[in-house]
Amino acid sequence: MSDLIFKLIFISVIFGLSLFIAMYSTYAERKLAAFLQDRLGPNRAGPFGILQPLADGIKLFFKEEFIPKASDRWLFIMGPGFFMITALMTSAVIPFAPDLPWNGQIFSMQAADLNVGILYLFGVVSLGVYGILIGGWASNNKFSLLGAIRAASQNISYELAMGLSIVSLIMVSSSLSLRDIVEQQNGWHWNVLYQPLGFLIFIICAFAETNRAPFDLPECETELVGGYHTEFSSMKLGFYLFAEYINMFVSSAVLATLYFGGYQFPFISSMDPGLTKTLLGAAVMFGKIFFFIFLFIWIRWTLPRFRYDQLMNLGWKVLIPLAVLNIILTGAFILFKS
Amino acid sequence: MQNLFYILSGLTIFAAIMVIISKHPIRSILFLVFTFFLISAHYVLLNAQFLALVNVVVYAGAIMVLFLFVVMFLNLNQDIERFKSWIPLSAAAISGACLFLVFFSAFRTSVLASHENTGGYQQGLVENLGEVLYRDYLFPMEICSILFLVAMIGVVLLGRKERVEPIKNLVP
Amino acid sequence: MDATLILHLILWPPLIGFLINGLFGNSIPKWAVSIIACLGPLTSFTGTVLAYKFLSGPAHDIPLYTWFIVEGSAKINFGFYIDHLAIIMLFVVTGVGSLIHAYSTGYMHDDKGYSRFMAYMNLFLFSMLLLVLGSNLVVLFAGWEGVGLCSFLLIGFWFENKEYNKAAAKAFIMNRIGDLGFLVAIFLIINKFGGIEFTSIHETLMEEGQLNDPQIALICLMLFLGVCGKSAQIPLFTWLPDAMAGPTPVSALIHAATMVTAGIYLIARMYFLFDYSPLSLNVIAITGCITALIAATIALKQNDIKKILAYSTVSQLGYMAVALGVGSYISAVFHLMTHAFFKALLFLGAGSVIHGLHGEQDISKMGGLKSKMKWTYAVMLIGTLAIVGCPPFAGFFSKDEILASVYSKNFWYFLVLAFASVFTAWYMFRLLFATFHGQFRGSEVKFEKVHESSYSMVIPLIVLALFSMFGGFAGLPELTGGEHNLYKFLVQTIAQTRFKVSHLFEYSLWGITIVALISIAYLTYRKYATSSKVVFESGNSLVSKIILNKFYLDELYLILFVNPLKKTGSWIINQFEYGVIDRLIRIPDTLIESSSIALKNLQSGKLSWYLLSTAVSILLIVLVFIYR
Amino acid sequence: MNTIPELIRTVPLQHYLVLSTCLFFIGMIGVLVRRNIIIVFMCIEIMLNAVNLLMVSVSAYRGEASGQIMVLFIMAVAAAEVSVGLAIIVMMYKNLKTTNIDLFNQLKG
Repeated sequence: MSDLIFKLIFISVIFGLSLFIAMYSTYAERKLAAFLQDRLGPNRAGPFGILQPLADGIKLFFKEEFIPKASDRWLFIMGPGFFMITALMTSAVIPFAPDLPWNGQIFSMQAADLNVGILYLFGVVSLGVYGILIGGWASNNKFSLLGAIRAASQNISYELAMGLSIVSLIMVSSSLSLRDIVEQQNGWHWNVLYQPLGFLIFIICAFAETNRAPFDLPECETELVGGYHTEFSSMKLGFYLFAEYINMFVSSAVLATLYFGGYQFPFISSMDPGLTKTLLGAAVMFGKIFFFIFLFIWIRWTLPRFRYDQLMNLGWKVLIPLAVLNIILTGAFILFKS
Repeated sequence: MQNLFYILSGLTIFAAIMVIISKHPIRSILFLVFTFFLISAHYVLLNAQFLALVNVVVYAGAIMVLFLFVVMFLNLNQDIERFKSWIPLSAAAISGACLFLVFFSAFRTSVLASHENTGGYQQGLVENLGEVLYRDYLFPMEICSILFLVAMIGVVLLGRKERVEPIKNLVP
Repeated sequence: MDATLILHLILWPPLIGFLINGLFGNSIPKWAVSIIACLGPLTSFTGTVLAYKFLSGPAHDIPLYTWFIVEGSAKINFGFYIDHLAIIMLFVVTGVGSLIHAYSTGYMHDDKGYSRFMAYMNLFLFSMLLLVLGSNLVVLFAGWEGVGLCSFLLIGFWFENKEYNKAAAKAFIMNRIGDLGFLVAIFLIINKFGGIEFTSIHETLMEEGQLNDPQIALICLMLFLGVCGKSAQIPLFTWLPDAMAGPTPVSALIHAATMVTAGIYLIARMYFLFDYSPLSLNVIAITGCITALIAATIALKQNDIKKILAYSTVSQLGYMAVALGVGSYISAVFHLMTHAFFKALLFLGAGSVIHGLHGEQDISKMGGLKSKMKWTYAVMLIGTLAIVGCPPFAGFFSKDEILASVYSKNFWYFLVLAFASVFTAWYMFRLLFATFHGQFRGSEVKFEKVHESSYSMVIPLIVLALFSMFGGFAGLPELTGGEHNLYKFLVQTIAQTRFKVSHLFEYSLWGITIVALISIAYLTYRKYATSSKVVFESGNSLVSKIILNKFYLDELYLILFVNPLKKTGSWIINQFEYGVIDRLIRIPDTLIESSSIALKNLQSGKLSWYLLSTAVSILLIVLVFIYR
Repeated sequence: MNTIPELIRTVPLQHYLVLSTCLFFIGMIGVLVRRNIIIVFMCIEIMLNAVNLLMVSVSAYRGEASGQIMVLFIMAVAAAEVSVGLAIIVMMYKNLKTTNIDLFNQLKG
């Protein structure tokens, strides 16, 4: 029973943490953008503008709730909700820290240790399209629909390359469970060292999946007004924007888990299991996550946007063949080694 | 555990019925996605976790997105289901119901072999499946890849917009 | 020489000519058609001469192959038989046939169906040869039907004219009636004798034959029914005058010289059978008498030059039938031969007249043609003298022989025939004088256009005239001290005893003949060698009306047979055909139609319908499996 | 995860059979009744999934993996089928400007 209670507590903690990190990602984004563009950024709400995300949230809450007349009401509401849910669901399979022994019980720092965890990740990511499509279509607006379709085709295209890059990773790890994958990377055996090409493909795909620059075509203001969320306002718009940051956080976590050893750090194997090890592991994990979030933001404010055909060409003509090549090379290597 | 099964079953049937009685194609699609989720849940209950996720990825993540795409592209907002006459409808319903009754009664009275489940409950795991797949079903697996290739070429040909210019006689 | 080789030489050339002309006649030039067409009969004639020269001794039986087998009784050969009777017939058929072919090349030259005509003529000749040479009744019957077919084709040669088609159909149907009798006779013969070859019948008859056997009598009467049809005897003769619708060479070849004599030939061929049935012989004789008299009577009043000759032919065939009926077969064959010569001559002469007058056939519109058509006049004169029996022309000897033989058997037959020959003399002189003497009764313009025919027509006429003059010397009577060569020749085949008449009768017959001829010639000359048209118009008396309307025979047939048959037919077609058979046939028709409409609706092209039917069929299959 | 076998002990296989039959016939009636070809197509997917469910349940109850492999193949074929079928539907829509199944009446000789 205590097991179940702990699971509930842990899930709420992860939930809150995701929201919190996402919230402050917006702040970080703006601050970093300001830094990169040599300006101040938010600095009014609280010291260094640290309460700015809260203020934004309150503002969104109190804005006028607007549902276009010709839209499909239920789907219009469902779209952002669905998007939010899929964004939050992903973190369920990510191990954030080593196991914690407490009172003779072992508590897993993972919401669910699925033996097909990677597939779960993949499945949830592929569902992310629905939120965008439903929302864009339900708005009954040409620009929204175009944005939604762009987003959907972009997501589907890059899912393929992503899946193929994960296949080569699975070949190395010979397990689908994220926990196993993390455990295998102890010491310096990070997967990025064995799968550099796979990592490159994966991270590009992660940028595309989260609709971050330089792949933020679905919401490209110059072409499509506001993309699929043109018609959305108030907290529904907030959901869309917020879910993106959650996605960014989850992507960073997945990247860290799959390629950078997760909570593993050097000399961790020499430590006894205990609270210290768990906390230290969690700290390492979040450090890696923050690094990737920083990378996301850094790239956003550094690189220009792709053209749509360039994006499709990159996905279909560069990344997929490269991923296939990677699979072949990995397979050959495994065969050679055995 | 039993109740979970019955709740899931009831939901599944409800969602499936909603698929066929929804007026709007988009609603049908969404209910169908829901149905697939529920079926995936059944798979999880049956300890077929790999298939459950593959079901989500393939059906919900790929096939239904395609449906959604097509419906959105074709912009099928208008209701095309003009009610014609009772005859084909009732004929369809009656024949379907008859067939259902036949099957239902057949299954209800069928005597199934007792559970000689000797292989443990691990057959749904990826390792197990992969072993069987690549040991016993290698050839169908390869055929599947050819099927995909053919389907891909077919779709590309179907979806191509412009007609190929007839090859001009290059030799003067 | 080998008999088989000669047979092939005789039989096949006309068929080859027919095939070439029939298949390619339109694409080869006319002169080639003429040559091919004439080569056939000429080759056959050569073969006949060879056969006469080299085939000595008794008959030659040449079975080529087994045609078919009647289960349990008879094997029927496709076989041929050359004997003395056949050789005489061959001479007549190929000789006269060759001459008429040559004549046709001139007569029909400008017709658009020339090659078709020559092909038909060749086919006819082939059929006739098959008839003459056949070694059994079945091959003979094949030829018999072949000549019937060609007769039909040639009578209806100008098929654009509906009347001609009707005449052709009439001839064909009349012949069918006779052929039915012939067929029944063949079946009866197979049944009775177990064989169909002439020789085998003869042998069987010699061994087991009984006089007055009713079965034999029946066979003979059935055969005679066939003969009536083919040789135009009294119940079935009406087709022959109508058959004059065909081109004149056809009338000459088919309806005077060859085909119509086929019946006479058949009886002469089967004489041994008829000898066993005196009853049927009597029937033949009586029929012949009536035919001869009636046809001659009708001929008295006819104005159409070809019709007169046609009735005269019927009359002469009656003579032959009487000769057969009194058992004087060789006399019949003799008359057959001379008649072929002079009748062909007369027809061809008439054709020449018609040709010269551009299609005019009515003698009441002719007259005075002597000056314009000298050759034609000469040959027609010879022909007329021959047919009326003026000594020493061919007809005199044969007719005299028939009269004498009939007199020796039955006086009444003789009397009828004598009357008939008086009538013959009358209508023949009438024809001659009305055509060639006196003044032309048509317009001047027409007279100007009258011309003599071309050489290709005149030369055959002259040859036939020579035959008509001297053909009779083949059978000189005993009285003259000459030899009856034909009798000596034929008696090897036809075992027949020569009749005996007193010399006094012979002399008186000759005398009466000459006196009668001169007086009739004088009377007719006075009556018809004038320029008046009136004499040709029919009188109003009952007798002349009856004669003019051919004793109302056609009308009688119409009432007795044709109309009842037509009524029955129309009743059947209206009541039975439309009422019963059509409805019966419509039942499957409507069934198929409705079911195909239903089936057609199955394939409506509607996807939903296809899906529904799939579901229903699965349901049915499952039910079948459950409740099996 | 350890509770899963308990389900197999408490729920008889017949119930799964009935469930999948129900799903199958819901799909079938949809195919027969609906006129929108996209919905018809989706109903076919329901039927396929019903069969999949049946296979997985039997496979689980009998402790044999072949049934699940079959399901994998069915999914592969379904994916190919859907891609081709949807392409055909799109082309037909371009030509006929409708997705009403009753107006697709060219399938006849």
